[in-house]
Amino acid sequence: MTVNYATAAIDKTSVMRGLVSTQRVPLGSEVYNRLLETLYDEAAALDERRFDDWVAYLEQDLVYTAPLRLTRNGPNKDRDVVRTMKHFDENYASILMRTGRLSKSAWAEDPPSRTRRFVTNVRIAQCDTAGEYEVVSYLYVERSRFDNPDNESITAERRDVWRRVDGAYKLAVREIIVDQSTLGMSNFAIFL
Amino acid sequence: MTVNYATAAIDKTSVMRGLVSTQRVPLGSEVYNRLLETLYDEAAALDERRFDDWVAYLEQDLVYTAPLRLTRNGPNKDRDVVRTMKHFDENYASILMRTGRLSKSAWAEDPPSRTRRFVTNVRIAQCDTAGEYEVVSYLYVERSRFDNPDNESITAERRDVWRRVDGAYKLAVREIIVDQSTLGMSNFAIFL
Amino acid sequence: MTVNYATAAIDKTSVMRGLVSTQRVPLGSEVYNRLLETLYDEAAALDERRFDDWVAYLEQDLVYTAPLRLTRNGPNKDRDVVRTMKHFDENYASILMRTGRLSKSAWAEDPPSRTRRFVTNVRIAQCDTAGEYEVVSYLYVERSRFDNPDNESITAERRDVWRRVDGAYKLAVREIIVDQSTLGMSNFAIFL
Amino acid sequence: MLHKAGLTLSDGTTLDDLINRDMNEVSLRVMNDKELYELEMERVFARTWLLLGHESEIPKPGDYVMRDMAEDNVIVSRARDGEVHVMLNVCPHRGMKVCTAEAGNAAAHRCIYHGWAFRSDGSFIGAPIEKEQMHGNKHSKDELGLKKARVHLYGGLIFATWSKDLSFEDYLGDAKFYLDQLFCRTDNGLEMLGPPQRFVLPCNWKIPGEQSGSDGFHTLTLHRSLMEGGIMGGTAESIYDTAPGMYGVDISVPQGHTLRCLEAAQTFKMFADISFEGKTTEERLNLLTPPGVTKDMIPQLFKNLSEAQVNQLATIPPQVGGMFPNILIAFIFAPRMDGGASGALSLHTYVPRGPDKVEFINFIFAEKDAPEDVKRDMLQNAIWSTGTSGTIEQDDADTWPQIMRNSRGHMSKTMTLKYQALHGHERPEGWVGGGDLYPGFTKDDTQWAWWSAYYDLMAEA
Amino acid sequence: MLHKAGLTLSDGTTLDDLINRDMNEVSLRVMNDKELYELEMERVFARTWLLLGHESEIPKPGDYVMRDMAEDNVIVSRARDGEVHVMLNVCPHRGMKVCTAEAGNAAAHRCIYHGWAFRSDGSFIGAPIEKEQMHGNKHSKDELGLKKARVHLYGGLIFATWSKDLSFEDYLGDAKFYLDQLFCRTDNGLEMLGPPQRFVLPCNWKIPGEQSGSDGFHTLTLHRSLMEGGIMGGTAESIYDTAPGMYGVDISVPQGHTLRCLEAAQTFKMFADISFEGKTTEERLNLLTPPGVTKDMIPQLFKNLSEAQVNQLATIPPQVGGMFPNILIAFIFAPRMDGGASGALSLHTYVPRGPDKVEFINFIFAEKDAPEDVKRDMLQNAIWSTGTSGTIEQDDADTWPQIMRNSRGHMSKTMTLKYQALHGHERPEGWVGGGDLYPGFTKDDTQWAWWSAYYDLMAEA
Amino acid sequence: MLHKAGLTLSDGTTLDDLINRDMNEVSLRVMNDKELYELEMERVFARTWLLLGHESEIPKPGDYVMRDMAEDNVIVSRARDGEVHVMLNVCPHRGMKVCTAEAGNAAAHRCIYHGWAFRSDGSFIGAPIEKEQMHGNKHSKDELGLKKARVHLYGGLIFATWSKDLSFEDYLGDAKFYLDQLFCRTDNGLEMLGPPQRFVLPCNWKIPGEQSGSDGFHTLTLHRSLMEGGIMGGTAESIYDTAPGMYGVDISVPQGHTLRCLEAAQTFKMFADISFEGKTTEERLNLLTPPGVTKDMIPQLFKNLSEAQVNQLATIPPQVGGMFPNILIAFIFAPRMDGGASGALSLHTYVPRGPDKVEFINFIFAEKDAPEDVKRDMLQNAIWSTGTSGTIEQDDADTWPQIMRNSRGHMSKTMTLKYQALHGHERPEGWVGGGDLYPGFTKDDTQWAWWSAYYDLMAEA
Ligand code: FES
Ligand code: FES
Ligand code: FES
Ligand SMILES: [Fe+3]
Ligand SMILES: [Fe+3]
Ligand SMILES: [Fe+3]
Repeated sequence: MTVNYATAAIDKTSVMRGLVSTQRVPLGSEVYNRLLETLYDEAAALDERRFDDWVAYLEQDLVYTAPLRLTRNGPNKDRDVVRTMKHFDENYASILMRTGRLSKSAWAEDPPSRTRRFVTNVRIAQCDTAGEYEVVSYLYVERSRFDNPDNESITAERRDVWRRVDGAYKLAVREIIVDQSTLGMSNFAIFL
Repeated sequence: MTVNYATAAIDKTSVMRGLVSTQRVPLGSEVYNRLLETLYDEAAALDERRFDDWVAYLEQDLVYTAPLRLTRNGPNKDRDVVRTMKHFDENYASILMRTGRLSKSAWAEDPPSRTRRFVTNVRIAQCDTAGEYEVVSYLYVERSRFDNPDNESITAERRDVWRRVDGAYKLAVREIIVDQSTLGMSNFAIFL
Repeated sequence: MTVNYATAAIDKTSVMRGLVSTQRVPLGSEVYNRLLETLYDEAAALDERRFDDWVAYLEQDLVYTAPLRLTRNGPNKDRDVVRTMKHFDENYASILMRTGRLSKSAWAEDPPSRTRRFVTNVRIAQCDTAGEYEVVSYLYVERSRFDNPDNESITAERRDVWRRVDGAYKLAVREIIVDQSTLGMSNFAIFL
Repeated sequence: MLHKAGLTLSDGTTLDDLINRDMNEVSLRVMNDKELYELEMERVFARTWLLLGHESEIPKPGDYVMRDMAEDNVIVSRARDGEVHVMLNVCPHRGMKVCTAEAGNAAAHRCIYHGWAFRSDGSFIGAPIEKEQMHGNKHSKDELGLKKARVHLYGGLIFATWSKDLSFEDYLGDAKFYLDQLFCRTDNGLEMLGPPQRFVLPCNWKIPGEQSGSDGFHTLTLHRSLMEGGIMGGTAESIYDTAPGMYGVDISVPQGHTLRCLEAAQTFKMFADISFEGKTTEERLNLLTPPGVTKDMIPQLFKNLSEAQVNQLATIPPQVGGMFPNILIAFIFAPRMDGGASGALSLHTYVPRGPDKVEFINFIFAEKDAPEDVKRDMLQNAIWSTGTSGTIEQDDADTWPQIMRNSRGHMSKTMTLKYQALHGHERPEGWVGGGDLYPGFTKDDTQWAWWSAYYDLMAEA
Repeated sequence: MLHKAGLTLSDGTTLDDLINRDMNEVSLRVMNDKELYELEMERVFARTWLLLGHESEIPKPGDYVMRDMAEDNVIVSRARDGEVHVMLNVCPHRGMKVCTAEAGNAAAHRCIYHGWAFRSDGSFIGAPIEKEQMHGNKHSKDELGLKKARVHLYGGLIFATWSKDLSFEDYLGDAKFYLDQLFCRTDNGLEMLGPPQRFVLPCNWKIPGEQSGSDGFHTLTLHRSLMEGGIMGGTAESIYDTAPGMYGVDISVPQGHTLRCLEAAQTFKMFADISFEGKTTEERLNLLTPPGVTKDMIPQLFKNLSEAQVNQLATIPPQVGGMFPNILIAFIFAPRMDGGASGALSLHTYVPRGPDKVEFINFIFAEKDAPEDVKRDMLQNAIWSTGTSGTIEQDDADTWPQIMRNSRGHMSKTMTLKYQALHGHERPEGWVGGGDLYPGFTKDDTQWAWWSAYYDLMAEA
Repeated sequence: MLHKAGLTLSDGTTLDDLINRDMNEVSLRVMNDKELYELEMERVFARTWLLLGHESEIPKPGDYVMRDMAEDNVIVSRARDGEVHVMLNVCPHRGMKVCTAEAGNAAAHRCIYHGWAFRSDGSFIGAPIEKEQMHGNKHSKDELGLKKARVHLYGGLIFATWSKDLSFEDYLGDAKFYLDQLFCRTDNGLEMLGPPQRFVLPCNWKIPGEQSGSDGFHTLTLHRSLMEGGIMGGTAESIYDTAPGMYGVDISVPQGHTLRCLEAAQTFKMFADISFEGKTTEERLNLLTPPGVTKDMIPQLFKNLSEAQVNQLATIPPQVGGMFPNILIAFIFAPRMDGGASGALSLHTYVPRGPDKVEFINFIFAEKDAPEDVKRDMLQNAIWSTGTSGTIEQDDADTWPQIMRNSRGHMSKTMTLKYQALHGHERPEGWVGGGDLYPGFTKDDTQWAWWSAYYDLMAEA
């Protein structure tokens, strides 16, 4: 079968964004607060380039992806998330290889970017599996490189599944839905 | 009478911004949390272009406006909100006509923009009318169109009145105070 | 002795960023909520140019600084915070002179910038001194001047110490860690 | 009288290569050429009259607003003598802006750089420390005032020009007969309801400019939602059959000004069942008052306009159009379902900000004598339809940058804009006004007239 | 046949000043010159064949994707007749984009500005209100279609050109023998796995362009992490001794296409203990199938390729290279530890976006007949190594803009790029394919061939 | 000796059209002209000496900082031999940056693109895989080093130039007598307290440049808050009467360097009641030590300076000024209320970043022998007054871009900057130093001297 993202027929899920589950975890509840705290701590680990700390948040069965966005019009105008192609298509092992690389000769991040990950609009719901939570957050990243006074930046929605594992929360699924069809960022040598 | 926004004399309210009421609703309180949750849900509805869901948040007596900002100096330097002229001057009916248009041939949003509405710095107070809350939020919107790698963006303060209506909160008043005198955004075909 | 920021040897603290204390103040706790509320109120005071209100948040022994960032590579790549040189190096008295200036002929802010300070990712811990709290926040500032449709902006991490003083919180220490080596903002005539 | 030296770009391209007057085609390249742009600043914007605002913005002595004549920043101020002055906001000392606010009131403007001061008529007062004569000894004080532009008020609208000789009458030409019906019809004239909406679009100024030459045809497709909204005759399905608002009389004058006159009665379905046949001018005006005019103001129309002018206003009024080079006129009927006052009065200027940027300035008006509630409705109508959030002009603002994007392509820039559906001048019987007239379906004549005016100015060295 | 008029910039600089063919040096200035860029649009991108996509993207009639030929936006669509057409996305009326989506399916494209409509083959249907003939009377309808480019499909890859005479065969030249082994080896050929990754870099297109001329040497240092990862022979410590992947046969043709053929057996340490000596072609292919090809597809190779081609594919296959002017080929072996299908098939185009910007487009493929799980692995491998987040190409994307930054300096732009480690043509015994061959350590020959092809085109007025 | 070929822009404008030496006027257009900018890179920045930093930044062998000579990125490094070298950060291979950090210590710089390596004196070591000789055979290794600039250390300040012949002495000229008093007065000289503040402003480099030619007059108005702060003589009300800090002796030399010498005793009201009359040099120095100098360091002044120099330093010291083309000197007295060490020592360079951008670099110093607490105060004083957040220079940084904005207007760019309040050379009796002297109220002489130096360089082909 041929993937035909061009026509309306394909990719039923292409419009799916945001929160799916309806069993909402109320903002301000204990679970919500701990998860929000975790998202902040995770962002700090990445912004401070403590990659080992970051990897500690990841589950072994991690699925970490970033689908493409495609500009469409008319009846298909909202079906703009293309999951046949991705900017990231990672699992736990491939993430480890990426962080390992960053500790050696990864010139794309040596010298490192000065990054700032703003996490807002966090919405949480329970998954069908007990102890798993669907966490949707908005992400705005500014990235400063070298002595360039103009930063690169990217905005995205992150659709995560966080899993409660002995007292802490770990990341089992992350889908990063970027907001551009053609990225203004030179590369994704940073994690989102 | 002639509107004379040029001179100091006019527009007594032109300096008014931010929170007015002093009966503060504490951050973390139940009311605060529900309203913040509502603001996040509202942003999601707009970013996901679920306009019917969004309209469901609106009260019939809605007043939805966006005054101009004007660069002034000297003694008038802080009196920079001009309410004699607006970028938006809407009521419930006119909003319905706008959302209705978006479902048909509104080329300005077909193909649609990929938008991301970051809502932060939310501060809440009680209005004199019971069950009404003054909600001030900061809004940062990025907007990506077509295959343009450079987004347009806008920042603003939103001064809302949300009203408690059988268990939920509905928007009765929104004043959008944009932070530019000359907008860098090509149009306001999106809601703020 | 000669300051030699060029070589690896110096400035042991140059990698220090983020939260230091480990006695975490949980997100959602009363202390956390009041401090977050205070940060929002402080941002509003600055964005609305209510400088007297802002000064009221400051302690007499205030230390307010903004170290430089330096692009480094190899083994020193993360040691990029340079505290031998600063963008701000202020105390309570010097801040008062700055706010005093802003009420007179400070052309750099007359006409004033239209600013918006987005405060997110707030993380809090207890300091060793009782009643003092280490508060780390992310700051994104957009600044609009004159009729320029293009804003200037800056991102930074703020590492504060807030002190509980009869019922309220006051700022004792603020270190602003900007994310650029060469600033894209024309000046720091605004407070961060 | 300047001699025709023509125009040749450094790569040898001539004005005739860019604007083919035999084929009525314009090369897309004109939208994206730095060299051509510089020439436009000199030959178009420094030579013609430009709209800057309305005197109701600055009623008191000392009142001023900051505006732009193309990329030249100017102060529009009312001096002690009550006269309106337009002067370059460039300090004769070292080029700083003498005025840093968009609007205000000041007896004098003191430059913040070294303190040179100027009166509200632009004349030089002096530099600090008078005894040191820091303005030097090579110019007398009266040579050191701000550079002044010539000013003309028309219906309260403030026009200015750097031209030394072009009279405003010659600039208006035969368009005056029609424009009077819009700007000069009531005793106290128009009032600007507030400072203009301002926003910047990533396209060359001529993309909105050529459209302002009364492009009526794009309404059917680009503004399709107007029909879908059901305000105008026809529906989404039928618009291509009924083509609402496409029939009327288009007008152009050699100066490049254009107007579309529409029989309001035909335009809006709500009037479809009303016959204007055999009705007097007064009866017609009462049936359908011009936008913003209340019934009790109708006598003012007879007082301020000629019989022929009132008669046209009552029958087939000018509604949209443009004044060369960069003014759009939208004095439109826009009936409201809720019974509020109908119509919107708005003017735009498209101010160049470099070859690839234009500032869209939206001035919104009401008749000064109209009651406050009518003014309030007029404001809401204008904001709803035009400018920043205007449901009509949103679509224009999104379309123009895409044309700009196309003008960058090496092959694309050789493509042409075509104005080949031409009706040709034809005087409807009994028509009083002047200019070239194009009755019937709206076609490309007026836009071509816009390009002809552009050609004439650009061809003059 | 064009005559050689050469090239001289307005400051008197000639092409020979910029490209020194005696010294094999290129002035850094070529990376930052607006005038030169405009000439490139005309002499390079408007004259040669350009890669736009793959027919598997648009299987059904009416399917289309929007792409760019340099800065010219085009619609790549499959018409009713099943043919693929490439047409300029510029409305012949007033220059608006006729198509506003990046992909879709449409029987006709109606311009949203005034409603002119075009068939999926670009031909003009008409303007609204047929009876008013709004397309005018100066052109017949068949003159008003969208501007068409010539199209050629090669292995399903969609190429187009504005050139009237250049045949695709002449464009390929002797590179065909090698490229067939990559694009035309299986019965149903390649399939694009999804829309391309797209991102923009702040550098001139020739910075990635000259690298695409088979710069093998940079792998050792810039892509050092490849070795550190332990996939390739050698380790971080030993790479400068073992120089994994540096030995093979480089190829160039006068058209500027280049390829690097590597003995896979040598490249990856996992094969180090396997000897290919004395094995048959079939045995070799089974030991190390070409990336994306499954064992059961091996018979297809024999069917679709000549014996000489299969033999090379089995022994010393082309793996990376480029097609002039802006295509990079990465059909690479990339063994996986987890036993998944190995290798990645990806093509890039570096599309100019002005003198200082380039769009990096990453097309990712699999063999259409491969099972879904293999396709899935191929996709993951390609994303892991190439494009947006590719651990190899991240480093390229960060390096190129720094070269661009250097090209701005007055002194820096007089520095030169050097291609002075030259091997010279030498035919390995028993080698069948054509072109200039450079066996042994990878040197500068192929990149210089890229510049020679650039020189030839730029020198033609 | 170059012959004067003058300068003519492509539209025929000559240097004399832009800089009117009879009227002492400069066309605002010079601030916004791409062509002129390119010539400045060649005729000004590639010909004169440029300030890059201070040797205290790189005390150890291998220490380096990355700086810019106009738009050319350079490595400033201390080699094994202890010498300071300045070399272009452009790899001779393919133009990549050889060094990617702003500061560090490295025995050798290895380019990350293909691995060419260079010593800390810029000499070429080799390319990876020595046996393959990947640096080619057209240049010997010693021809493949990084492009070197000539270096001169003055008071530890690192200057460099691309000029082959201009000696540093000829560059300084008579300014040396005065500059020694600032840079060479103590035994161990100055120390840079940390890496410079760096920020970019949207204006042409000559807007801060012409101001750096000792524009004293703008202080009264633009820096009005200084008086309001009450540090200087006078108050907000009285400044235009007392004009604090406006009287002294301004100095210029033909090379374009300028200085303002002020009687500190007059400048600050805190000293108003102290008479310097009849006091010895030593007594004066003890009453008011130069900024950053402690009382116990006073003997060092006598040791390092001539009697005439110390005498001036004690009486009417140079405080602010500039060195052509882009250096601002602020060695200012700034008494503190809290008794901390007074004054600030800061130098700026205004580095061009294109016609419409400039990088403001702020170097902050203390006397190396000063105690840590004094250094700490000096740092705070400098940060408080100058650079990023400086309460004085904030206003400059906000003013310059507005002048830039004005330079875009077609009419505005024909306006002129005026330097017509001229005092003319007059030697105060007993004055020892050389140069042109302008005693009394600060006027336009020094800034005109800056433009004259600019004219001289730009006029030389
Ligand atoms: S620039 Fe206006 S006073 Fe000097
Ligand atoms: S531009 Fe396409 S129909 Fe007019
Ligand atoms: S560019 Fe530096 S080694 Fe090739
Ligand atoms: Fe329109
Ligand atoms: Fe590479
Ligand atoms: Fe200053």
